[in-house]
Amino acid sequence: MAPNRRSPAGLRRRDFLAAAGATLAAPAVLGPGDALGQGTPRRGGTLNMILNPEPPVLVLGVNNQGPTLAAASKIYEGLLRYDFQLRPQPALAKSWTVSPDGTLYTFNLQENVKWHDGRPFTADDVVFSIGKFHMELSPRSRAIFQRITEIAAPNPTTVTIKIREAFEPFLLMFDVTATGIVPKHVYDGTDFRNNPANATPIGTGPFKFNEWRRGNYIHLTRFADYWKPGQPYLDDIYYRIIPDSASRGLALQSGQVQLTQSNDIEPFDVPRFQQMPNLAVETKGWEYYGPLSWIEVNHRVQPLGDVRFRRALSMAIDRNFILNRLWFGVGKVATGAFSSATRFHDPNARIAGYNPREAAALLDAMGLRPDAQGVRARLKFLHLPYGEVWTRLGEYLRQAFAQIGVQLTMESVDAGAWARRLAEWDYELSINFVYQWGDPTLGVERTYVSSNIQRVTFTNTGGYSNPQVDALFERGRTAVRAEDRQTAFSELQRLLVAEVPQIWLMELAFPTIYDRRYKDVIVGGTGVQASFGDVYIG
Amino acid sequence: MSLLAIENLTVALPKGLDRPNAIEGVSLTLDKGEILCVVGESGSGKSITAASVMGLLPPALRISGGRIVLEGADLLALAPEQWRDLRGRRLGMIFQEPMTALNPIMRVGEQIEEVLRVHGEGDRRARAARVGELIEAVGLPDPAHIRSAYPFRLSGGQRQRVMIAMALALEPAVLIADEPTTALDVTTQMQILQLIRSIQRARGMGVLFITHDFGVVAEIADRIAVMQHGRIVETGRAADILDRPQHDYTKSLIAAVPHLVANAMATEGAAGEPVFSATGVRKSYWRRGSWLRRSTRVDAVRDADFILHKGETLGLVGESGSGKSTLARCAVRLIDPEAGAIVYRGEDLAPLSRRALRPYRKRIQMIFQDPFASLNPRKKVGEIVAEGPITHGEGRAAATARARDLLRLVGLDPSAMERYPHEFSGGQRQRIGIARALALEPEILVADEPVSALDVSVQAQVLDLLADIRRRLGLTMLFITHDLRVAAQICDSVAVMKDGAIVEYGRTAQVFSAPAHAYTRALIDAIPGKNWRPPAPV
Amino acid sequence: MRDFARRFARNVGAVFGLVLLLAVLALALLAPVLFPVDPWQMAGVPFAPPLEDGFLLGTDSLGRDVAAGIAHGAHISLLVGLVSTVAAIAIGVTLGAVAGYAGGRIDDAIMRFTEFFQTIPSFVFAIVLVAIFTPSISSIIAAIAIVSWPPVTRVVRGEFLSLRSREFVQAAIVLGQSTPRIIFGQILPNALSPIIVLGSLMVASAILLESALSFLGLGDPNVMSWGFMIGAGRSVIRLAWWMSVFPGVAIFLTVLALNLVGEGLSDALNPRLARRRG
Amino acid sequence: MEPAALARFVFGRIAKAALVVLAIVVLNFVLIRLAPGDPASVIAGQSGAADPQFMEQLRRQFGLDRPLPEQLWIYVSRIVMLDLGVSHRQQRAVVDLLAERLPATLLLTGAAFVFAISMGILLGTLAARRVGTLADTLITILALACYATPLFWVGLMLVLLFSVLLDWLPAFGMTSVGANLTGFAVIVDIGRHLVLPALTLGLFYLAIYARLTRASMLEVADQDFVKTARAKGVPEGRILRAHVLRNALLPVITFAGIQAGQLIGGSILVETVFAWPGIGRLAFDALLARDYNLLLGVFFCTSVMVVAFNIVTDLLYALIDPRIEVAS
Repeated sequence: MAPNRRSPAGLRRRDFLAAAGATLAAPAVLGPGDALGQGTPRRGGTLNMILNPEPPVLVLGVNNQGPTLAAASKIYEGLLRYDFQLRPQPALAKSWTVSPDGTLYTFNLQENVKWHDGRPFTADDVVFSIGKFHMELSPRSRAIFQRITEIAAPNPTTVTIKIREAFEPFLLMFDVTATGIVPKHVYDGTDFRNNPANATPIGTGPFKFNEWRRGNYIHLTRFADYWKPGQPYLDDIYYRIIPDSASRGLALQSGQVQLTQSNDIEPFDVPRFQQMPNLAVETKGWEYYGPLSWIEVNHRVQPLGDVRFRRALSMAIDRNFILNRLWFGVGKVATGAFSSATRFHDPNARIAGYNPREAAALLDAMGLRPDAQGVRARLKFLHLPYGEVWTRLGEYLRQAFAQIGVQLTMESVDAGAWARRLAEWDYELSINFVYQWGDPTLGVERTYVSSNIQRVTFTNTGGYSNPQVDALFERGRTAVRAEDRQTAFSELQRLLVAEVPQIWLMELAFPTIYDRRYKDVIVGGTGVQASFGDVYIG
Repeated sequence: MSLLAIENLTVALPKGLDRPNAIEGVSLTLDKGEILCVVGESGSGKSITAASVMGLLPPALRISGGRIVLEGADLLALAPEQWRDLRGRRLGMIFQEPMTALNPIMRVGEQIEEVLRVHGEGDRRARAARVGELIEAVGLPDPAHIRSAYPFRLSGGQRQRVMIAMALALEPAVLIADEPTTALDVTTQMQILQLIRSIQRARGMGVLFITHDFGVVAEIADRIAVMQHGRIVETGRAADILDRPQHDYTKSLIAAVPHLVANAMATEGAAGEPVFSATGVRKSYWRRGSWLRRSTRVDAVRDADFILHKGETLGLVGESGSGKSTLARCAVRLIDPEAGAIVYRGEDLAPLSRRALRPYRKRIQMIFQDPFASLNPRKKVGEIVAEGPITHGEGRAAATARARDLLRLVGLDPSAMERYPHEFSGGQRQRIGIARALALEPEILVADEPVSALDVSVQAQVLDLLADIRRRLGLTMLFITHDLRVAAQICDSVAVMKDGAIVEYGRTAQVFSAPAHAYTRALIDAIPGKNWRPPAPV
Repeated sequence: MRDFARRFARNVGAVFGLVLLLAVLALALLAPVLFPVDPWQMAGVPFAPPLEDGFLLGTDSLGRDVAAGIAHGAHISLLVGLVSTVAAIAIGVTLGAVAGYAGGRIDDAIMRFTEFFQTIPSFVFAIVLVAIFTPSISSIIAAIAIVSWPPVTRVVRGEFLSLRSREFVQAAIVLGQSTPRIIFGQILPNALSPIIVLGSLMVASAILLESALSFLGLGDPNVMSWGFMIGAGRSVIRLAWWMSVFPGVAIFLTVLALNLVGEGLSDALNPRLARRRG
Repeated sequence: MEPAALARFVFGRIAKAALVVLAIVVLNFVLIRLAPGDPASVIAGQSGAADPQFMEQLRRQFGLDRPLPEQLWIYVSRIVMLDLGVSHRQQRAVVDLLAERLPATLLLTGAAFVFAISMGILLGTLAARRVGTLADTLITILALACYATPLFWVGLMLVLLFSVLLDWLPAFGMTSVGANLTGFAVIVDIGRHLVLPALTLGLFYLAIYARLTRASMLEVADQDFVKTARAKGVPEGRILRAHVLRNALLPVITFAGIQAGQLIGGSILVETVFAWPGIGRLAFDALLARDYNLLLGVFFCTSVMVVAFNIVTDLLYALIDPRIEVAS
């Protein structure tokens, strides 16, 4: 399933903040000092950050785009959060156990947790959120949670979940961004999408919703009855809506906002901010998402179905140029189908490097000779309409491919048309980038297995089909033990770098830039999409 | 001492024009209680003289010599502000074009009151009372209504009365009237002339009256100054100049004035067979209403009948809006009549389509009023004249050769063929228009006010030309004019139109000597200077 | 004609504009010679300031030559401006001529139609059209033409309405000329001056419109245009001012030139007005 | 104009305007439906995951599964009740969204318009009075320059100068967030944010109005009734005010009325550059998100604004120019 990709929101560019997540994991049990903090947390202060584009609504599940998550992760909480190695940490769940056969999960919940409206939080809320709310609203949750055979609340602080068969990555589904817990008393029995309460979200998180001036800002205030003693430290969080990237850079520079994330700041501006002594530029905090970008190849279009051609294209690309000139060194060159942050990534499986001469030789070998204009093949390239840097990337690729005699004609579309054309397989080449959700079964498999060739975005829209690949993903998915999964996935990665089913480009990293006076901002694998309960001004 | 003395006045023209000065060495005196008429053709400098006295010369013109003495003070030595104060107070002026001389968006009362206000006369109440008096004094009906009306509500004659009221508001010593009746119908003209005369008598003003019309001069002048090419060629008492002109130019001007003696040829012309007739012609317009207000129907022509006999000239006379032009245009089917028959040699043309009409176009041709608008400025004269025959299928060479002959016939040099209309004077253009009409060798000529835009001497030449051609080619003519003098001179019969209907129709001599209809009588009575018999040319 | 040239030449601004316009035209035509390398080619170091590394106007964020982009962009800007104007004038003249000559109900219907198009905010409308047809040179030209024709229709209709009742047209009717011949032979040549003047100004606005569309990301991704360059440069304006300043100056000068020429034409074709302008 | 005539006039204009607006709504509905992409696929894309069931749900929810004419009919009949539907993407009533954004746009365009028309008339008058002098030349050049410069570029240059280099004025947004200002300070704050966007949007129109005023003044100054006023001894200052200017402004007003729609179009660019939270920006975002209801709502709203503005202009014109009643 797919989860994610960017957020296409229909908007352009930086939307993807999407998933970002949880920085300091929820206010959970860890004290701030546990993670990175070096000083003593102090109460008070305001954090201004940017939200772009403006989210439609702040209720998780009703909308799961990046901007929604960035703000809602302060209002709601999940059962768990993840550290940089994607190991589960306590949040609303104080502790948990998994039965030896891997099919029964038991969560023990925190006590004395209150909703923002003063009602007590109980295990019933969790059962409702997982069993009904997210099952209905979220395709991503639905795909995983349909493995649940029984979910129950034996007492107000315990939840038990039984699944059909062992599923090792199951515990990666309980972060606030994946399965935020919502109040049963507000939603049960209503039309979730159109519930009037969606305008004033109620969660258990450290900050509660106060005011939303559309097109202007969203204001969250400290929740005084938060269950974790002393937290949160900040009094207010303001999310400023600033659609123009230059304006966002100015806002950060002038100190009007103290934190930017995701695509708020254009890559070319990052070096400038790196040089400002009062700002910290952090690229950690995306491990859970592991966004990987690639050239989306439609295998139905010749000669793209030919592995030699795909390899040639791949070798025509100077990924270091892309990294350094387009992303200004922020991020990493992709090595294969798995992001290096994703579990079971195998550093030994690597795609071939930049070598245009060999690329041309491959094409010669295929019999694709340059014509009078020096062109061997003509292909259409659908721009990814999410921002300038992607446009620049398209322009670079056109020049890079021109070197080996492959001529690209650019097609510029809006986000809606892009999504539709991908879903309808109506493209030749495009750019895509997809979140991996920390686990190949959750975030990688969907792009390559033949059972997921669907007319829906973010499935295997390219139409790549290889029984060997299908089998290896199957093995990785069903193995109970992590070591067994590693074996299957290592073999798989070696196979994929030879096949080049998609032409991987970059492991994206989105810099979180913030004022150094703010401490404990990024404390886990979900980055800024965390509760911020332990952020303080030092 | 004279009230106003112009001494040796010279006004320089901008460099590069055909003569250095607009007026040169002009000397005039105006005494209290007299009307001095300055007569001349267009370009003679009479209006420049008037504007000089008012200090209202166009910016490009400059007084380069002489003096203007008003009541002992040299105007040219005054500061602009002092001269301004004299305007309106000691010097009043009225203009030719009453339709544009009033501010369209200011109430009439305010415009009159403004004269008083800017010269600091009285308080508001006193001024309001004075405005009422003035409106009454110039013979406008319903003063309360008029003062709050906007100019567009008033007829031309009424507007000219408003102008007079304004000019008289402060009882100036000198009134300058620049062609004040030229744009008016004859009956209105007579009323305005009488008004000026009576006010002038009552208040003992000196009036400087600019006109080109010897009829008007005969009607109103005490003394006369004749101007030609920027100089005064003759001055003297009215009776002396009118009856015993000394200067050749004055003589030629007076000789060109049509005599009010019915056409000598009138009796013979009637003999021919009827070739063209109109019966029961009707045409109306819808005046568009505003929102929710009904449109109103205006009858332009009502049941008009006339018959043209071979070789006859029929005059259609009447004031503006009487429908004479509409009737003429119906006759040539420029306008489609609603009812009635237009019969040419037994064929009713009224129901014919434009295509079916084409053969008859050659037989019936038209001459237009405005020599500037009636020739296509983008075509050479040769083309314009040859166009008709070419349209009707004649070869280009033959048509061009004929055009050359025709130009010679109307008194133009054949070199005119290669020139554009704007290179010709008004009279020459009218000759071109005549040549164009003759090129098709028509039997019937409809002439719509062919001489009313021309200076009197040119007018005489064109009328002579028409008479000559008519005689030589045996043309039958429908001649539309508002000028009874012209009608008397050229027409065998006249039809008098009023409000769309022909109210009187008969032999010219009879209509003029014994008008049957009251309206005809009023028209004849209104002919300016009708009691003056210009001396026969020696 | 000689008169016209003399009057035009007397207008300093117009001559300046004409020279400028010819320079832009020359730049557009000579672009392949002056800058034989593809303007998309990443020829140098990114963000090289003007005059550095042999780049007259610097390079952009990918190391592409700004000067080359401007030279090649001149071609597109002029092309879009001219073609869309010609198309708009074709629509406008046709509708305006029919409305003005026919009068009555046809006139009413056409003018209602025109007013309707004038009521729609034209820039918003252009955006919708380009987005719907997906951005490409032809959809941009079509969109600009579609939002630009109403003023032409109004002007042409006005001219036809007044010329139709002029006596020389009536004379042509009386001579028996056919309607098409009267429209094209008699009236249209006399209505050309305002159309020419309007056309020169429309080219200017079309160039501005194209740049605005590109600025919003609705340009044709396959061609280098000035609007695209500013759009690409705006977010780095503090880092590389030359990227947006120079294309902006190019647009400014071209539009200015067209306006000056337009005014010069207007003055030269309407001497009466010219005098008034002092 | 008497009250009855005035009422008739206004009523007639409104009736006509309603038809125009309706036609615009239909046109836009049809046009936008021609566009590729539907909201369901966009939302599916945004949420990062989708399956056919999810898409189907969305389409049904938005009524996209019905025949097009039926969708149009439902939409139009709702609009008559001023129900503009629900924004797919924002999941809120379009009317509410518009109502939130409209004041910002009205403030921006209103400020720009007032600035443009007052300064434009002032400069145009000045130039016309001093025709041929240095002042005239300077104003003419300035107007021409403003006229020839792309709006968004001016915006960028102003930001560069006043925000980045001089740091005098805020570069974006409408208010300083988190400043907790009250009372008069709020107005000052908004005012400071308003300066640059209003200036940017206004300069172009200032140029137009200045040129128009100048030309119109020169034309009117040549007319007979001005000569009449001189002949009456009216001082030049009063001639200018009472006679020339009043008449010269008529075409300026007409043109300003026609231009209202362009102003709103221009505000899309300006709102983008300055992050001004108005409907121009809303429209652009809605378009890219294929948020049909919202986009149609914005169109409806802008059309109503333009038409309303035209009515006001006509009315104003009718009040100033007494001839209008007859002409109509």
